[in-house]
Amino acid sequence: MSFDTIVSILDSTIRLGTPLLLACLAGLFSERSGIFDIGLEGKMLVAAFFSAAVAYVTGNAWLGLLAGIASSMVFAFIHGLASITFRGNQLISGVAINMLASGITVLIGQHWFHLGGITPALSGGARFQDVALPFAQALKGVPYLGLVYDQLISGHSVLVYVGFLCVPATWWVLFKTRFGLRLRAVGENPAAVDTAGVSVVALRYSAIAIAGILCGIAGTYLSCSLAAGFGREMTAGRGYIALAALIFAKWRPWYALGATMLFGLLDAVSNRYQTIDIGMLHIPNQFMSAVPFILTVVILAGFVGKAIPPRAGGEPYVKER
Amino acid sequence: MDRLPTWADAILVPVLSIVIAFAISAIVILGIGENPINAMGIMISGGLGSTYGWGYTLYYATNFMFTGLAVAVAFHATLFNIGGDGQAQLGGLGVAMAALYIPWPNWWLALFGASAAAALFGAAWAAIPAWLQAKRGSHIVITTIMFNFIGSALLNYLLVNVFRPVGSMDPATANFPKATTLPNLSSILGLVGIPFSNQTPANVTFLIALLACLLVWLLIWHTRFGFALRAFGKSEPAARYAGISPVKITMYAMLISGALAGLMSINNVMGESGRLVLNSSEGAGFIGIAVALMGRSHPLGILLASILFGFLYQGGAELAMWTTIPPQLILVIQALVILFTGALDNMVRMPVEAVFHRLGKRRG
Amino acid sequence: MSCITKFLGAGAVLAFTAGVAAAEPAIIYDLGGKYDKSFNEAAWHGAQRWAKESGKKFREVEIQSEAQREQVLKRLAQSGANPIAMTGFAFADVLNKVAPEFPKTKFAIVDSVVKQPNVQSIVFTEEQGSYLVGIMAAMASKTGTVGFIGGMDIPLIHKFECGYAQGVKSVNAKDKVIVNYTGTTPAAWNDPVKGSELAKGQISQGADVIYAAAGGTGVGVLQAAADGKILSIGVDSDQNYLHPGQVLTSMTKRVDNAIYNVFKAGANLKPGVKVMDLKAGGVAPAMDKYNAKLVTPAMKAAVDKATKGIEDGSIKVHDYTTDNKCPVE
Amino acid sequence: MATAETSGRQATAAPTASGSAPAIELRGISKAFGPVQANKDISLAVKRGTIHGIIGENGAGKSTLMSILYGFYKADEGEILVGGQPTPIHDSQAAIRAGIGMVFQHFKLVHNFTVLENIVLGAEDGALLGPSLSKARKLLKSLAEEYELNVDPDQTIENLSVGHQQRVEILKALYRQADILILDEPTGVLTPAEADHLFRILANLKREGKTIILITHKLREIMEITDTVSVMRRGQMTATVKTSETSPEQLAELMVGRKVLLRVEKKPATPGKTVLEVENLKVVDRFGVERLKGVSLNVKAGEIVGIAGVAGNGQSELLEVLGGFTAATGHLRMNGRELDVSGRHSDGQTRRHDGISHVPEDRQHLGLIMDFAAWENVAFGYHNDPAYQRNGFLMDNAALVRETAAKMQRFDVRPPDPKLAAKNFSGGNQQKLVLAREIERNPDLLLIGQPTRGVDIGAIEFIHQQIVRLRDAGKAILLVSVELDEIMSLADRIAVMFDGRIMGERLPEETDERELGLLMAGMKGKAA
Repeated sequence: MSFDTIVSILDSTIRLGTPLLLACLAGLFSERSGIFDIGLEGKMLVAAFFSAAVAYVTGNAWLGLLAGIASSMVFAFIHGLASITFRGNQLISGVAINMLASGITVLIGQHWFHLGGITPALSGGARFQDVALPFAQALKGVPYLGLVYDQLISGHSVLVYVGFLCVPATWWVLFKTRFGLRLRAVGENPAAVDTAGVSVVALRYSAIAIAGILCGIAGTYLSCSLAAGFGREMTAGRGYIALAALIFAKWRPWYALGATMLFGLLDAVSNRYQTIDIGMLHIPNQFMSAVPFILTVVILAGFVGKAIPPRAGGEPYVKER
Repeated sequence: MDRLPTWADAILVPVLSIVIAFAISAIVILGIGENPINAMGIMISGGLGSTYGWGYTLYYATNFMFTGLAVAVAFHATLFNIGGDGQAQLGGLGVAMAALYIPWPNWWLALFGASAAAALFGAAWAAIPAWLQAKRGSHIVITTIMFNFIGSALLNYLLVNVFRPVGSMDPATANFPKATTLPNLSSILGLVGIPFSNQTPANVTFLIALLACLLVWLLIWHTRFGFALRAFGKSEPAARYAGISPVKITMYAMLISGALAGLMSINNVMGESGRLVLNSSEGAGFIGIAVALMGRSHPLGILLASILFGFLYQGGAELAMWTTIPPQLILVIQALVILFTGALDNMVRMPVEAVFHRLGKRRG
Repeated sequence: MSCITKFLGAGAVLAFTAGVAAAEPAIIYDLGGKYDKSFNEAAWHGAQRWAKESGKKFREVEIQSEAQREQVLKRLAQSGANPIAMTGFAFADVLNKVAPEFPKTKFAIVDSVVKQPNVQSIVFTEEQGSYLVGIMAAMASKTGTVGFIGGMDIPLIHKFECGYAQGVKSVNAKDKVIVNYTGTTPAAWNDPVKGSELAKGQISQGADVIYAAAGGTGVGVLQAAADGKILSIGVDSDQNYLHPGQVLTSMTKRVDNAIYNVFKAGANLKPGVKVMDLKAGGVAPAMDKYNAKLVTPAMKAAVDKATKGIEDGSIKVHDYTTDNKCPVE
Repeated sequence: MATAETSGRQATAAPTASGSAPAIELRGISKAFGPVQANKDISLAVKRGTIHGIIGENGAGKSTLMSILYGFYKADEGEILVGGQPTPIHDSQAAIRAGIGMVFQHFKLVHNFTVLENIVLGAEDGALLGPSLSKARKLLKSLAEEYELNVDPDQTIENLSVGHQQRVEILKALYRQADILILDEPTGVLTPAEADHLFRILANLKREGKTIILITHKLREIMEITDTVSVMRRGQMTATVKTSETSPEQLAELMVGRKVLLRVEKKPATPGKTVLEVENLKVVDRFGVERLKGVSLNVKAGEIVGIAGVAGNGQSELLEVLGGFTAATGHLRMNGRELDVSGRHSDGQTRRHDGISHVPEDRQHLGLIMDFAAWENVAFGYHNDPAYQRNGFLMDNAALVRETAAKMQRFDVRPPDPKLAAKNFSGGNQQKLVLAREIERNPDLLLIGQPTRGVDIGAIEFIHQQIVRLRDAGKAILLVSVELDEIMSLADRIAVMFDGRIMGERLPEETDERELGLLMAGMKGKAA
């Protein structure tokens, strides 16, 4: 395998890992606040649709992004209503949200564009163009490093850089700010937060709002950057992979980066090679696509580094009597 | 606190939830520029207006009864089996292997053998998440989700590389031998003189599903195991106090759940397509969640909810065929039903409780 | 109560109208969907053209899953639609089962041969069209490396690949053809993201012309090629307009003509196998205003020459599906 | 803080003067949860710089009252005055602003946060965490010196002992500059040494002018540390008196509403052969803490052995091992036959089969399934009994309902409806349901934990009679109770547990509460 190939696979890894990363961080905020979120997939999907639709109509990718975020937040709010306000089952709510998203996007898409649920192709300003970082051209000639800088680091959509910046930002918010302290606390023991005079409901709503924003960016990235328009079910299980990555990352931001990039790499490699031959071993493509899920089950089984979720996760908070 | 009377809890609240879900669906239909009353008309005439429509409605309902019962059995043990879809697909693998590799002399022996294989494979696919939950405390919701994906990747591999007949481009198994063809509902009803369309895939499995409803009802409310299952579901510490093994209950509940989900494939794989195709379950495992929620995890409720969803599916397919409304409308209705009967239950329940409280006060 | 009767009434009226409209022709699109900009969309265009010319209506259904094929097919047949066309080899199996149940209905299937007395099977000589676009690719390529991205990994698509490779090698035997397939299931027809990733991978390996024979997935390939400032080749429909000046040509497979003819023939549709080859105008490289600047006279001449050769039999393009082998790899 | 100190001990000053107004005053507080009246027209004034006790039985409404004071619940009626000013307390934030701090019975700490993080949580100075943490670290140091409140600020909560966790809770309140500190049953989970330390802390706080409200049901603590005491019964405040002017007997009477039956009517025991023998029983919990450190004990037929001790000293674990749902090491013999104490043959089913019935301490979580009907609860644990089966595999539900109706009659469970869910019965009737199930099985050995916790007086007598009746029928009974009175009056032999060990055995007629108290505190009594 040549150096070029490695760089190109890693380049693909970054592109494919970014939506996972954004969705994973979204899940991280939500679950750190004690709200299980299996609706990442659905939120990404509505965002992918509405961002593409608005970007197509306005010709402006940034307006698309706003629409994507707004629609994802509406779904996040439904989840909040069910799981925070009405103390319903968070998992059931997530399942419903995923179904609702896959149905409503096609329904509205067909109504608006009459293209069977997809949006017209986006071009020009309706898509996020790749950003060339400074000196990318100039450094191109430098052996190895130039290639890495030009191909791997430079030349991605602005949303990719946003995604990567979200990692330190998340870490900082979570561990260095008042909001982060309270957020982590409410996911572990909401009663502690409540008795300390901080509103559990407000904290959890803000957490799922952040999750909505991040899923919105993730969905927008899918339809307005990675692809050029919305396609039915275009998230294709990425929300679930992000969920798997979240467990794999043990609900920590830097680990989330690692996990999502690992899963992105798996995706990139399985795209490139239908089968991988390692000596006598033939690894079929289907196995590669199942690896994130298998790894997550192994982690969950606790044989390798047990993942302990936030203690209050999944339980609606009811005041003790 | 005030409690609702049983009838209100079992009937009024779910019916209200469904009414709300349907009202919102009607608004959605209006929103996409169609007439909900027309749409409803097409659905009713297409789903219930002929024995043909009923045939498909019952065919779908059969699938949902199995997956609904699967979810319900696990629910009674407070286990949320979200992996019904994967278990159903693996069940399909069992059916396919039984039908293809064993030379059955007649359909009912084949049915017997294939049912056993379907249940076994479905249960096996539930066994690992169950064991991980029971022994290692891994969250069963997450593991069953993961197993859905792993299962579909596995089937994808097997259908493409192992079971695809030489020369075929379809990722599907060969057609099952003639001897395994199940009698359809029309020939069964014909025996008792009821004319029924023979163009539908509704088949003898529907009767098995009815039997499954009865057996699950007996199991849950009339056997020792069912008693232990419910006790464990209501309070794990109390169950342990009573000497009920959480590991055993978790395992058995999930095995039964997986077996029921797997049994669904008798209907679609053996009864309908006569071969195993990709994604044979078509999301029926997820509809099982809606069905179980709506039916309050009671077999009778599940039967009714399954027929409702069967009707929605058949009506929706007709709708897609005769109008420009995409069949995804059904997904939306399904999602709303799950949302209102499941996650937003309290939103409906609290006002109802308030009304009953006030009525109770006035009377008292 | 009155509400229910109203519902029932509305339903009854609709059911009635559905019955009246029975003799309409119908088309079922495969999983890629009607608007895949490629294979299914071509079929749709043919149906549209017939509708416009005849002033009549036709019925169309997009299936959503594998398991739906049979119900949709039966339901259309039962409702009296005639003839019923379907796009894609994947219908072969169910059609084999359903066709005998409706002996009075005529069926047409594209891309597969179903031997039933009431079925017309329409197949194309994709290897010939692909050979021609292969010539163009080789002539347009500066790097000597061209790409091929197939949809589902099945013999049918290998037929495209093999014809293309033969065309490329006929220009320059040393040229390299990079080949990727999107997947092994029908999902491979509709995964633009994956198509785009594969294209980017091929670009990084030096490909500067990429031929996408991948249905809806091809949209992503063409997009990635345009983003990467290289040339692409579309398939089935004329896709030159998608990225003007950046799509070298499209290997049009005249599914539209096929469907048009089926609809036009109506209930008199002739059963049997219909081969749409180069001579019959079944396949051809698209030349229009969008790629006029890209097609050099030399290229045009080469294509014309090869076309003649194939038509008169002096050039034999190997059909992969005959022996599942390709002579040039 | 300054005003609190200057006015701290002017207990007799005119109440209208703002400087000497009660630290906190409640006027006509009422609160109902649905049909349950938890608090009814409660008025109370607590002077600055005093320790005020609130005593009452379980369910008397003490915790609800304090939750209202802390803004956890909103009172239906009534008002709260802090320092003489009417202060609406809508939420905990308002309570904190008014200078009220609360230490809950179940600590409200984030288990995987450090002490420091727990302390600043909700009381941060700004959006950034850094400054708050360093400020808290400094303050913590001075508080530790001032009040004997030493805790390592960087230790994670889950690594701290219960006593230390409680100190963190107190520090949390002090960090929020609380002048009024409410402690809800603070000693329930403490070892005697820890409880003593806590009382020293409280005395220090009082000396600094803080006002303390201590909720407890332990008379000894009230007598030991409070200045004044209020008694609550069934949601109402029945009396407020100076501690120095009352006696435990009077308080007990006020608590239960009539003279307490100190002695249960019973004949002397006639112990027979040994039924239960326990030898060197050890239990290590899942955190690796040794809960039972080698317990040996025996119970004979026809006698009641009472286990006395402060909650959390291993009594629960002992019952759990004997009842078959906690694994242990050591030996357990029933009627001379060795039983497994771990593995698959040590579960509740096997124990019942071996003649051991068990009325668990926590009947709402263990003894009953609240959503199950009475008849299901009566079958619960015995559902595998062949007598309840029909046709081989079905349960005979109808027979069970009939049997339950009869049992409910015999045990005077009201309402006598076998189909009513357990949650709809009162505490006493729930307990009778459990007793009906366990006693009517006619076991060789009855394990019974906290038999009268949360049970009304009428039911207490009935329950005690049933226990004695079973003893007189020649059965062995092992009774665990944190109520020393109950042990003294019921048991024929008393074993005292402390820190996972049996400190000693006494005969009730040869000992007194003082000696038992010493044993419970881990000190050897006079006869040891």
